Amino acid sequence: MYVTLRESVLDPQGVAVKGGLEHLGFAGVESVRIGKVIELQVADDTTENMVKEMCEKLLVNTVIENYEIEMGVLA
Amino acid sequence: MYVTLRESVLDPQGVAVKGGLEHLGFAGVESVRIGKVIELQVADDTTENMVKEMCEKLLVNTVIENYEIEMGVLA
Amino acid sequence: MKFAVIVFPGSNCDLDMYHAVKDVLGEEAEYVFHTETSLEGFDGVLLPGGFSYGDYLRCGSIAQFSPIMAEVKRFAEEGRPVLGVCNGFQVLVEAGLLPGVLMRNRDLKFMCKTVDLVVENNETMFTSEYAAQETIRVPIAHGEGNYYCDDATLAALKANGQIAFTYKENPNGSVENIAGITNEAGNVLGMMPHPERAVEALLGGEDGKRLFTSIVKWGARHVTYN
Amino acid sequence: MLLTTEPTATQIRDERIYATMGLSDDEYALVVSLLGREPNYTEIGLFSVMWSEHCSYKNSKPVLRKFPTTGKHVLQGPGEGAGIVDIGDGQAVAFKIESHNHPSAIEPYQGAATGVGGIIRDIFSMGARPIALLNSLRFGDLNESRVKHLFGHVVSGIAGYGNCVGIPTVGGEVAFDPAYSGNPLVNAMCVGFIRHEDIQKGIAEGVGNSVMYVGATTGRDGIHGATFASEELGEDADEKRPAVQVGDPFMEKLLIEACLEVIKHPALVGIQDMGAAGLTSSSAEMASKAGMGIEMNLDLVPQRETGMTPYEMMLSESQERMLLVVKAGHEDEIEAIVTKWGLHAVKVGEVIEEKVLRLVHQGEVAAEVPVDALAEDAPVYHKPSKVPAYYEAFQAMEPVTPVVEDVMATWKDVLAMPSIASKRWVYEQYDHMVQTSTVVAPGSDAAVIRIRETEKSLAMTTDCNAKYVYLDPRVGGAIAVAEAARNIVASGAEPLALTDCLNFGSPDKPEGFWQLDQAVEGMAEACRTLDTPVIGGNVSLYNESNGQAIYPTPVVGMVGLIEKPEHITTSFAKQAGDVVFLLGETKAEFGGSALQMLQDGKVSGHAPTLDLEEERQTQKVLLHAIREGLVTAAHDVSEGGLAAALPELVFGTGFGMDVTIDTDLVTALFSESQSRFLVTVDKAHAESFARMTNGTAIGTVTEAPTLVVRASDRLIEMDVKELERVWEGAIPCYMTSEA
Ligand SMILES: Nc1ncnc2c1ncn2[C@@H]1O[C@H](COP(=O)(O)OP(=O)(O)O)[C@@H](O)[C@H]1O
Ligand SMILES: [Mg+2]
Repeated sequence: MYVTLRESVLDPQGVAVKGGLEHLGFAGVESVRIGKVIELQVADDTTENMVKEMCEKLLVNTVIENYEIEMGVLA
Repeated sequence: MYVTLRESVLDPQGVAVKGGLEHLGFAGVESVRIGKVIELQVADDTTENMVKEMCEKLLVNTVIENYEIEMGVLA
Repeated sequence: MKFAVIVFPGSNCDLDMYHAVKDVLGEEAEYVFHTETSLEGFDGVLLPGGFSYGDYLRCGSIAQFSPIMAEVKRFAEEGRPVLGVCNGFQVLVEAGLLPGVLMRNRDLKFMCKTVDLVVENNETMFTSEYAAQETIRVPIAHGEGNYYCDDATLAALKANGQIAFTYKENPNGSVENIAGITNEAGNVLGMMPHPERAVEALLGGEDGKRLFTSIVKWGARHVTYN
Repeated sequence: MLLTTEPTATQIRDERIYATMGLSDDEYALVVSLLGREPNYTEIGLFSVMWSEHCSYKNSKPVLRKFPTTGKHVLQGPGEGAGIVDIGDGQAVAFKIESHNHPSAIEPYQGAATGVGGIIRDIFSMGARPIALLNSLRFGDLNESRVKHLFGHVVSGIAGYGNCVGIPTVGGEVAFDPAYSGNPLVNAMCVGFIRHEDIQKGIAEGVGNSVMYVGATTGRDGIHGATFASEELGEDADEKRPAVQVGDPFMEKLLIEACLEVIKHPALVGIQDMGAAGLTSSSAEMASKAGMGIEMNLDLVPQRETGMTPYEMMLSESQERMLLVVKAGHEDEIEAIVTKWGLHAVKVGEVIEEKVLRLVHQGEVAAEVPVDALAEDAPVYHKPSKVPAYYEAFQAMEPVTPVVEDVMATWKDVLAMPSIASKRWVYEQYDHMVQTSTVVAPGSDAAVIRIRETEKSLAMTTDCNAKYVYLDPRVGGAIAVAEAARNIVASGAEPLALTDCLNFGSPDKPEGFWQLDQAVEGMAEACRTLDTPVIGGNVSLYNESNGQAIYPTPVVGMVGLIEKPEHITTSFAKQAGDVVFLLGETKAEFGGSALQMLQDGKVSGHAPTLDLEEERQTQKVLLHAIREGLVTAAHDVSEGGLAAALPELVFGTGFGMDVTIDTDLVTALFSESQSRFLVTVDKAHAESFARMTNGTAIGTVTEAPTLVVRASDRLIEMDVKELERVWEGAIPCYMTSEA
């Protein structure tokens, strides 16, 4: 699941990283935003709705964050 | 770009979040690992190699983290 | 007055809060473990600072599901005093008892020092012992105290006098220098600075003491002992 | 990773696999004779970690015997997790310092964080509640971006861990010198408070008693950490390194609370943390101390990864784990306490009569080794020693007084040197107030922590000027102890005892061993004269990179007792009109000085001289004056001489100073002569103070924020605010250019 900061919210970490990259001599970086990847290994019978609920209740703070769920079966 | 902790490295965050989900009554969560998504908007002439260099030099702590780069063109 | 000091796994200012209320103010205080489900018999609730659940994921996010939090919500809805300091503030925000969110400090560093605060609203149950616009010195110690809310919320906070304290010099990037806010009803206060660290001259100042005496005074008028 | 891929006993012998684990041919032969057979892979692994320098002190033991370790206050000397000193009324203080140099060089944030975690466990495993943290740090030249990275991440690692567990980080020191460029030093110290009756030992007594495991699960991290810490950092350090340990301060916080509660339970027999060499050292040492053995079933060890071998489990250095010995039949009571804190206590074995460590894995005995062979019988080496050529050359040098063209500019340059500049950038990242007992926060000479419900408080500091130790290990070693004591005394405390962290290069080089031996000799002399026994410490050798050793850096952590709150003294001027006194004699001593570094970019010549008897006398008199209530501020004169100490007295206070100097100005300002203090005294007491101490009144504290220096041939006036900007701004300025 990918959790990213909403666009209207200032991302101090992203700003600092951008500065760091510039300092290192990487020009051309227009913006940096930092979010989270949360990898859950869940029981087979877990539905996307259940994961959604986990997001809304705990994993994501919807005041500042958006999220996207990607489900797959482990090899 | 996706930055995740190497497998042998302890992820205390993931462990705590797993506990939190259990508290909430979500059984069936077998493991939680938390990583970062870093979204860079870069100039058109930025090559994957340049991004790789940014990762190795600043964005990723290769001692404990792995990373994966995904490049695309903004809509 | 009898205060409950809530102890989450990872709380670490619980002892300081207890000491301030019990030993310095001479009020009653008891630790209430996060697994408890009742606040029966208490007149005020204090959520201390620290790193509940390691502050993993987001600070304060996991603590909101502790069994005691349902009771804290009930307590707050009844209009009784709830004070969250530092991590306590973060828990209140995550639990939806206060609006907004606390993000990482502007320069991404944990910061521990004593700062000047301005009392923006001295008509709350937490601030009545201060003068309006008084400047007080209170320590801060946090890595994620950068208060953020959207414009509509900010307008509401202002309109309702919910901004209790602001920083004289913004240490962390908070919108409008916000250091502490109350809920609309005025009985829930969350603040990043640590008033419980400023209650003894030996440790550098007593400006935080009047926050607690304000609550006690309010309690004397509103709490009925049985 | 699989059992089947493990080398056999024969392969270990023939292919000298033990050598890759850091054991010599002779050591391997000794193992074989102790066992009476060839060891298998797990067994040789146990020996390799237990016989590493880090665990066995095989190279440093003969040297460490020089330290005085007993005294009227000492309740527990070296040998346990931490030493303990009596502070009266049935109360005591436990403290210890430890290094985490190599891990911090590889992964500065986690290396420093886990260093803090480890030293905290040493304290609470004694039964003491941790009340303060300190540290001592060394990095290369702060102009280098790699150094900035290391420094920045080490500081945030210390902060990240200490802040989260809720123990205030109240003091320390940081110095920068190219000598540490490839090998930074990260030493962490923890101080704990304990009542006499709660003192615990790491001991496994009572046949049939249960061995219980509490805390984090075991993973493959840090395997061979102890061995790694005992080797020099080569070019291949990156490949060789064990999986990096990640600290979990939240787990540690729960562990502290659980263990301090368990300790009150009568069923607890012994407790020890799983530090270096993890499960191996904790079990072998506890059994050895009790004259018992331990049998463990490794299948019961909580594991984080699948398919772990006995070798991996025993050598893992996963953090935040404790080993308990519990009276048989009471396991449930212990488990109940631990569960309350969200942890588990798992029975993994038993105390047995036979003095062996027996490890059972999947129904088979995976290893069986006499505990004493592991814990006691490591070889002890008396290394050859040789006076280094550099030392002889330095000793032959004539002392010179440097020429300073522009005193004002040089003065500012000294204040801007990162080793001398304000460390606010560092300590503002540490929560130094949590537990609300910090009376004197970082910034003064020593930190002061009150003991609740008593009149008492504790002063604590870490110190070492390694440049002096390099120039002359014996004198420099003594100075490290004396300087720590000076900081303690200046705070109004009587020094109680010390802990030390001996950071040195390779003892295999005779010149390196000589440094170690001489430094300890000097420290021991100072300890005897100043009555500060050594109650514990840590040795970190092989601090070299690419064959280049660091300066010998024996860091001293000292704790002192302040009897009454009114004796607590800081290094900041309190009121205009106070008389400024200088105690001690100033000679032309510039070897190893800040001025020399500034001008030459390296050190040379003689270390400053130290007369221990005079040191003792000066400290005694100052402490007496403080207790008599004559002193408003006291500050020791250390690195940078008066050029640093004078302005530090007024920085942050808004005051200025007007002083008169009637000797050579350069010497007066920049010499680093020892045994000196700056003291401010209310004018009403100036005469009695002068009589009592033989100090020289050199000036007064002024209302105007100007530093006025009247020398025989000139007048210097400097704006204190401007000096302060230089001093405060230096480190932030280096660090913002990193981001
Ligand atoms: N790494 C550190 N952590 C915490 N405090 C520090 C650190 N380094 C320096 N300090 C604090 O800064 C002040 C000045 O340090 P230092 O110059 O080493 O003092 P001194 O020379 O008196 O020993 C002290 O109060 C010290 O505790
Ligand atoms: Mg000092």
